[in-house]
Amino acid sequence: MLRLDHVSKSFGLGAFGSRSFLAVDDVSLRVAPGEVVSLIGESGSGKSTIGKMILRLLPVSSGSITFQGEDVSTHTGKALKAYYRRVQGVFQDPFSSYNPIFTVDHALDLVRREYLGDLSGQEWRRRLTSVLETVSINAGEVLGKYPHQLSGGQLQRLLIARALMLDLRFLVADEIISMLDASTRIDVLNLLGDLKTRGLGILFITHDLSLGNYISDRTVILRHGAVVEMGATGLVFGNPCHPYTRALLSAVPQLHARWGAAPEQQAPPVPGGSAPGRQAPGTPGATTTAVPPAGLVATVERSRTAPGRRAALVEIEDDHFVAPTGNG
Amino acid sequence: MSVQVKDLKVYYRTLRGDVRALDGASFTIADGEIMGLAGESGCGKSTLGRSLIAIDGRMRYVGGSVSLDGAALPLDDQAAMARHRFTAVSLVPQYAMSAMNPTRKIGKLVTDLLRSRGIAPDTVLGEFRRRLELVGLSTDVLARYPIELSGGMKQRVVMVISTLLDPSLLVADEITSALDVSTQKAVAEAVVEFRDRGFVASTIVITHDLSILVQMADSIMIMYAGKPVERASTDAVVSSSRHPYTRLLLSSLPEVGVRYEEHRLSGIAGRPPSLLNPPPGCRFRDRCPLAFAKCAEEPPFVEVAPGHSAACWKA
Amino acid sequence: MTDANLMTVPDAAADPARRKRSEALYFAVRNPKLIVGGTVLVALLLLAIVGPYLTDNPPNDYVGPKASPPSGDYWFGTTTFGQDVFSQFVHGLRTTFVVGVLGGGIAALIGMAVGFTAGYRGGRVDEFLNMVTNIVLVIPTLAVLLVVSAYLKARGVLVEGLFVGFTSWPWAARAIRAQTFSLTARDFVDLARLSGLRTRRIIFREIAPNMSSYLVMTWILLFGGSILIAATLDFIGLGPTNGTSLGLMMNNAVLWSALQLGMWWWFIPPGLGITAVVGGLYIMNVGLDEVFNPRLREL
Amino acid sequence: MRRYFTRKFLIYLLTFFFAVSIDWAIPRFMPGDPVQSMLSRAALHPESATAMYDYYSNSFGLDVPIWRQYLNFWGSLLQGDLGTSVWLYPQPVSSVIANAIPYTLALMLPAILLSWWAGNSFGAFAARRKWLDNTALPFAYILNSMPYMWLGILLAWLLGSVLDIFPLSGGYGYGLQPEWSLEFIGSLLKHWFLPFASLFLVGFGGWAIGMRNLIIYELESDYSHYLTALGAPQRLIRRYAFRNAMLPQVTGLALQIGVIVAGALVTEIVFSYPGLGNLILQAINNEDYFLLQGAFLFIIIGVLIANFVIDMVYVLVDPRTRTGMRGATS
Repeated sequence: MLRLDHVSKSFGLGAFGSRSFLAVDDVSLRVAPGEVVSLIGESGSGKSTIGKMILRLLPVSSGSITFQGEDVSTHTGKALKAYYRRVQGVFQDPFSSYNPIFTVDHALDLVRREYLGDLSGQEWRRRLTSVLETVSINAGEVLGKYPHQLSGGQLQRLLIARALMLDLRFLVADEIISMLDASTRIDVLNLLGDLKTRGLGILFITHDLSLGNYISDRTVILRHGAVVEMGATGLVFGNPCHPYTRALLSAVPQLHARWGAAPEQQAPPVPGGSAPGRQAPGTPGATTTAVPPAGLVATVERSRTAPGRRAALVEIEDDHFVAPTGNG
Repeated sequence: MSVQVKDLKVYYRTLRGDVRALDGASFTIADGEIMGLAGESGCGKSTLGRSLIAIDGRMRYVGGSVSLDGAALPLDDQAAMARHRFTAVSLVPQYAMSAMNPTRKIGKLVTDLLRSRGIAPDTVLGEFRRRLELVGLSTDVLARYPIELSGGMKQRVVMVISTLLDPSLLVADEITSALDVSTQKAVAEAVVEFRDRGFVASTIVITHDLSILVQMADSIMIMYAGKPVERASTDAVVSSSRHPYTRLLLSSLPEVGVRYEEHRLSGIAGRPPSLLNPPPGCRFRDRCPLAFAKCAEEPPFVEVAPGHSAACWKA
Repeated sequence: MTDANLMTVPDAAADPARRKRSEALYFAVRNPKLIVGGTVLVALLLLAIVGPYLTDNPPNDYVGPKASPPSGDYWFGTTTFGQDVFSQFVHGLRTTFVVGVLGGGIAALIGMAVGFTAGYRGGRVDEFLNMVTNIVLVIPTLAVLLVVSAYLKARGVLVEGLFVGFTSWPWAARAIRAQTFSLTARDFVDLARLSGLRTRRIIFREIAPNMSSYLVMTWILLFGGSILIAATLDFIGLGPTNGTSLGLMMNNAVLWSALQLGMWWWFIPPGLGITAVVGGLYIMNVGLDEVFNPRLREL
Repeated sequence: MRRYFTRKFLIYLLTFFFAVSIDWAIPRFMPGDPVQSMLSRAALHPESATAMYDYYSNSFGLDVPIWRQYLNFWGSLLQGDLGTSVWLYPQPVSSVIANAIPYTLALMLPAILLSWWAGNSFGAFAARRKWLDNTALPFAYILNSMPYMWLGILLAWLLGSVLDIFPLSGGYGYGLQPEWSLEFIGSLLKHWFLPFASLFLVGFGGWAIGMRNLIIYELESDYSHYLTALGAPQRLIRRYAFRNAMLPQVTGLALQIGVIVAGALVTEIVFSYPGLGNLILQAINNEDYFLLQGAFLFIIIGVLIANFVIDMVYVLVDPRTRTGMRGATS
């Protein structure tokens, strides 16, 4: 249903874009209806940039994004609006996703005015009630409130409800639970799982491997803007082949196992904390990928031998692709 | 018994009255112990951490005591408290990314700081360099501005600065939550290493991430709505917790290997009560599956097994 | 994620809108700066409106004895030529308000247009507008004003207000750009785009209302600034050619040696009037800043 | 870093070009004919007036097509030739201005720099000190709201006219000739003081207020909190806050320079101080547009140089621009 073919994104830097920085490097992936694909990467890996390109919040530098057979990477005006009827996004920070001066109803009202103006008040309310039920929201507790009066979990659910008011086919969920409390995040995650059974395609962007593992059918591991490993979630997590994937997995904190005790311990050669330009997922810089920090640029440019001319992924077993080592 | 906290209460002043962010916490931390402090947003864990360092104008010290190696900390006298900071109690703040003056080189910053505390910089700078190398940083960072360092690097520099004078108590507030997994690991391991090498005596690690605590903490204290609800060794908390809140919290965490299709986890319904005017009795009552009539009375925080305390009638 | 949200999050009981508004109001009515500044301003505004009706003397006519100090007949005395200083003062005060509102208003409009566009669009548009802003900022506006105002032999208050407005917007544009830039990075702007909203709507309905207090404060500063610039122009003889203004009064006072003659009633009122209006505005602005900006509040 | 310089340089170049073009337009597009008005004052015979007209038009370079005039203007400008004054004919504009410049600079430079330094120091000291905040800062607000010329008038009236401590007008005493004598220098200083003081005071108020607010923000910043958490004394925290708050104040100086210059010009007028401001007033009154043009050219160049210097200083004092992480003010 949604395909990315050789999508790249470069940002202009320097005076009048004299230099450029490759944030996403020749990424191809597809998401089928009723499938959750998780896009996992650390900050600066380009995962949010991919999400923004799919949502057309950022233009694509090269490559194409196809949704239900039509190339949407150049849509504007009416066509873009029609695209948004079917494809929507939810972002990391629930408090920043709402305009703080309006009640949360404003987010729904926008959708109504732009897309559902012909619905009568009664129809609208009927639809709203059923959608709110889907996302397990008690209308009375939430509607009419200001964002700061609600919990992050409620706000994220409401945003999903907002998307569901449209004829949603595909959802980009960009770190949607990383700012939520442990006690509520799993419920929002489960909600995504429920949506997929209704035939929705979901791109679940996260830096948290255990969350990606929990919810997704297929997994894409991203590093420095390029795919290092992808395939069925069970295969990627059960039989990680790329050293980067292994290193990531070994660094994931587990509840019932300590790092030292983990068998994968012999492979911790991740450049540790010294990877420069790394930014906190919560800081504004990480979500506004507009201008990447300069430190990042330097290393990324160094680490890339020939941008855009990277060797193809190797299929090592059915539905399990790995980038040749030394490539990322 | 290195750190002893007794019935500590610190409220926030707001227009509508005091928010009882920390409403009576009592616990002890042994020398060389790393205690993890976890809970949802607004449970009071950061307030607890902050009040051990500096109670600012928005906070109000209400009661309770903290003693460090047997001597009481003057929590309500900020001037007197300043003498204990850095040397006896120290902080690795959650804002480590912006904790250093952006217009001062790191070396200069440390020298200024030491001088201002009446410590000749030469006596500790050698140790400072050694510790930087210990956490994998080159001593070049001394000649750099904070903006030239990555997030993980800044986090570690701040850690080294904060522990430079070998404090008896270190409060590490959400030091890993802003970092990527691999950086997270490096920082967490550094905390343990600092303890092992005796740079810090007792450590409090505040985080909302229980699984990172499992990696580094000797014991864990869980807080809920301004009060501690359970305190035990890390293993005991993870494998044999007594408080229903802890159990629900643990069961809501997905781990690598747990899949939605095979094993559906669930969260805790409801929200914590408002701390502006908290209801009497057990504060978890409304969300607790085990609640019964007695929960209208406040359960005491008592030892339910050796080294294991909980505040629940059914514990 | 931390206790920082604590004061706002766990309270479902209080009425939403009322609480936020009442908080601003609570601090507003308790803010001495806001009250003092506002009172001074309102009093002068009233004087500017009512004043001209309190006197029958046209401001520029030679109506009374020459150079007489304040008296029952001529409250603020008369000029060397026997003009009524009080009449000049209240009419000048009117001019001052008109120039301030107009100049401040136009500067605010241009500043907003440039600032919003540059901040929201970013990229090349931003770079271009930035360059224009920097150029206007550095060009000594006096030179431009001189050319233009001398070009029009007959100049009125309106024209002066326009000129002042057209040259004093750059700093406001910069400030608004920075604010817009930070708001544009917020997710609700992206969500508005995903809701199919057009750029203009996003700017005016989503972004601008969020910085309304900031815009009001910017306008107040531009208001005060315009008054001062206009006074400067008046003083070197580039002000309105018809009518009177406080700057012109000072100009005449200096020109006709009021200083040497000790005619303090001629030059004290106009300067005091300007200082009071601008001072009232500035102090009010600080008050507003403290109301909207919790960090500046005294605890 | 290089990007910062390239961009700045480009902007200054463009600004210079625009400003000079506007400046060129002053005599050309002014209502009235400067040559005519000069001749009319000389009251000549009609026929000799025509001859004179042609002569002067030629000598002012007004008898060629407008685009030629524009190019000629740039040409002579680059040679330092600013034409001839109409008011003080036949003195060259450049020498008339050269006589006035030292006075203006002597007034403006110390006033700008000292008020900036003193205002910032005071503002930093007053921030978060309640008694000062409530007593001194209101005065700062009032000072900052005063029109430059009015403060000048007030000072002149009180200290000059009423108390008779300082002279009311001029650059030096009547009957003195410019020379290097103690008497002359003393007179210079006496005449200099009041205009300087009025410029200084208005600026002082503005900087003090700005600094006070900036310091409050800095004291609330994370690095200040961290220093507090490490038990650093207020002294160090305030010192850091002051250093960081100075950076926006440097930029603020650049933003303000145009306003300050205009203020200095009107202050000169109040005190009949023989600087550029008075020259401009005379030029306007005598319709001497070439003199006006020349005076403005100097102001334009002065403001541009000042801005450029401030930009460079900013690069020196803010490490963030040097490391190239931010475009800073550009």
